[in-house]
Amino acid sequence: MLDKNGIAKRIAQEVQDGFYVNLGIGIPTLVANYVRDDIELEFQSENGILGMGPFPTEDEVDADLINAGKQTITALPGASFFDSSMSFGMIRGQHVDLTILGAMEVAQNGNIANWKIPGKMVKGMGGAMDLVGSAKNIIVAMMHTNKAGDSKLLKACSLPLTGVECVTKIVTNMAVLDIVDKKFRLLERAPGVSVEDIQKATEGDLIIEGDIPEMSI
Amino acid sequence: MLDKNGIAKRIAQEVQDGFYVNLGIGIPTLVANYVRDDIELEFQSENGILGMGPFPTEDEVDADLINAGKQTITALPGASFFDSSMSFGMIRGQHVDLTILGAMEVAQNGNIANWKIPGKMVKGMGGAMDLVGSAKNIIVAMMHTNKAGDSKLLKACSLPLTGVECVTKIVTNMAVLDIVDKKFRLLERAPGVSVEDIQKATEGDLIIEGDIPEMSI
Amino acid sequence: MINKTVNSVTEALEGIKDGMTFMLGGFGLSGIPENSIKELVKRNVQDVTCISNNAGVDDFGLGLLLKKKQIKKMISSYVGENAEFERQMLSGELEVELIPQGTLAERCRAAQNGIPAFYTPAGYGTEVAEGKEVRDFNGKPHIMENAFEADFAFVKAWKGDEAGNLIFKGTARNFNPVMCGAAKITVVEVEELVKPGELNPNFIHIPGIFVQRIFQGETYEKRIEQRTTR
Amino acid sequence: MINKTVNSVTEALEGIKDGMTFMLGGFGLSGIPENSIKELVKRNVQDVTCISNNAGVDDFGLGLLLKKKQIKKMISSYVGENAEFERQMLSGELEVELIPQGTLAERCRAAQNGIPAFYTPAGYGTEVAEGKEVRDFNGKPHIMENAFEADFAFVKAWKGDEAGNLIFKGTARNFNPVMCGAAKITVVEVEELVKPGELNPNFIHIPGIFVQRIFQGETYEKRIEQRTTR
Repeated sequence: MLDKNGIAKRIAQEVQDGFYVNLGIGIPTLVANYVRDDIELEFQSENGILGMGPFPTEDEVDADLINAGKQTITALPGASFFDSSMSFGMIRGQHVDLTILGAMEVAQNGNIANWKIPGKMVKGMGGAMDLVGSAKNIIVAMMHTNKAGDSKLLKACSLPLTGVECVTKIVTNMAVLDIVDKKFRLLERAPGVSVEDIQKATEGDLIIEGDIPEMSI
Repeated sequence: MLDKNGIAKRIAQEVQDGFYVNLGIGIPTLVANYVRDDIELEFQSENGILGMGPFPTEDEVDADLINAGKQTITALPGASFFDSSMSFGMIRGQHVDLTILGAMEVAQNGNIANWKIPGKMVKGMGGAMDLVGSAKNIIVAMMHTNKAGDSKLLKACSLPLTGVECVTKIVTNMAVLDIVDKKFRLLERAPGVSVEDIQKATEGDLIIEGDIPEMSI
Repeated sequence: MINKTVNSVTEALEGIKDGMTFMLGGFGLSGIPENSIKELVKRNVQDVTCISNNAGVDDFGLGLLLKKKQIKKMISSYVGENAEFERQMLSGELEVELIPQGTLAERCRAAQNGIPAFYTPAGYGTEVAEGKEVRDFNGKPHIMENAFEADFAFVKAWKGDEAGNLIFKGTARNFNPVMCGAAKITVVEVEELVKPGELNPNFIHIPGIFVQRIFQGETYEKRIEQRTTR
Repeated sequence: MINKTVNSVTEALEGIKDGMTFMLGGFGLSGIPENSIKELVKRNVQDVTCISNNAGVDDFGLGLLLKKKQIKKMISSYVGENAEFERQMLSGELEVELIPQGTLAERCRAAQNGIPAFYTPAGYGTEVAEGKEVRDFNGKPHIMENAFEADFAFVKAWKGDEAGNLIFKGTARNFNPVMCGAAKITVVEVEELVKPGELNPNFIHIPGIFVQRIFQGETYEKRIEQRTTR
């Protein structure tokens, strides 16, 4: 079973040379720590920076330089700042190559829900609906089950949707899956997790073809 | 009868304090020479400058600094440069207060034609359709008749339209007119021009109420 | 040059009335119009609708107006940092319209640029699309979104000149530029107000034509929400 | 940092083919991609559609392609400076679509920003509106316009860095920024190519994400159409 950093590590393997990448809040943010350093890539943060660098030192902290999670950050050489309209132009115009974000639920048709629990929690969608509405390549980073032990990989989402038929890959603490023919297809198991464990933790239909390898992270 | 500079001088009186003004090619460009210097105003040129100044000295000539007529210009203190999308955002968004442009024909309902003579001349509309489609305040600067002596103030335009029911005022070599109830209303006569002269040179319906004063320019 | 300067925040906010719709720049607490917000609290204007990406925190930014219950309706994309907000929303005291962040930005930009409506894929198939026209382009469904209408836009820039030309700094730029000229009256506060000609005309983010009033803010707290260091 | 530099105009134009649609920046002869245009002439690519505000003059800019009859169709707003253009158009050799300048700019910007369509009042009631959807907003008729689709955009910037970040100069900016990222491949030529970090990130007009290839132009004639002095 992976922890949050393990999920981030595994997702980092999906980042390819030349990619512009948007990282959501939470586990996705951790992905930046694990990307190979022999490839060229740039992180976009939808509040208005391309070429986002690591957190600042104490001396570098600048209230006018934050990421979409409102954390203080730095800008790398070659970075640029822009307004929200241009930022979402990058996203909507499919110039961003990869979006990594969290979810409360993912359905086997690729639907995703991550912004609202009616009557309980309403944080808002932020940029998530724009991201999932346009991105060519969407990886969801999340725990396989919620705190009550219920599966988050469902036949159909029960919560209000963020986007429809858009998720391409899911990396959880238990498995890597993609979506094929409106079903989850199991690609890899987390270390120490069996196919049966994954089947039990997955409410949606699961395609299991041949031997499922263990992740190498 | 006015010459081109006379028309420009009369139109300059229409420019009010605090106005952003777009000047078309030809007579409108001359208006800049005659505006009172005790009012604040800025000229916008739709190729991407606000705060356009006079023509440059020989030393100041810069290929990267032209107006919409492709003439070399200068930029005044407080000027700004921007792309074509923002430039027409200013126009379409009604941030420009006054548009002054030339015309081949104006109709008594406010229609204007100035971009095409089928089969003969096709220069294109440039920014004129955007300007007349959005401006709150459109003054046409033109000769009252064409070279053949035919009226350019018509019951209906015969040439392909640039915009519909948009012209608010017309200043010609003979008269100042506005448009009321889909008719031309005569407001002022050029020096030495009689009401009868204007009637003869105007094909469209003309409202003449009371004494028509001579322009003071 | 058309001079847009006003002498104080009091003068800058002349004409604000109960029931109006305001746009407010900023992302989180970064780049928010601190001085205008303080003045809105002080004047106690009531029943306002606020278009702003976030709703501040409990004791800063728009949170100050929320606490005094001056806001009737919020149009935002993310409001997760504000407990009082959540309480007012869940209890029904506060009307809330949540819309995608990019749509929020583009609806401002549309108002600024005289585009009454446009199509976007964001929100298709979700609550956001309810009651909106859906249309396919290149085989992909999009929804029609309209330009915002607002009475005042309150914007914070880094530097500005007397002609209203603006420069923003870093990610404090965010929604501020797209709100300029998107409301009937745009009020801008700057950290530094300079003479015309002091800003390079090639590097002005927003030309003065989009601004009606500009003033130098008195103080800026520039509070940081998540001070994260390495 | 993702490096976008290519070593020559030859490399920059790799993949151009007969029948393609090109966007070309510039207003009149100001800010035109001189090096890319020369290379297009040299390669003798045929039957191309060009989206460009103007069509150059007889012996410079797009006029060079017109003279060699490489252009099948022009999409422009103003073509009054080019006798050969007028001849080809009136004789029917050249297909021409004239559209309002602001609509031209916005259709580029729409393509850049993933907006498939928008509404504008420009051209309502004229030939431009023929065959297009008309819809009233706030009691005023608007027409629907679509984002352009193009294979290559050829852009000229003043300075650029290896990451593809661009800065334009004066009114040579014009259509260049809105064409970046509006075609499948955006090729940018610059007067000065610098290392990443040399351009102030706060004053970049177009971030490198909108650019696929960047190179330093060999020479720039920067011809002036109307040299007017006082």
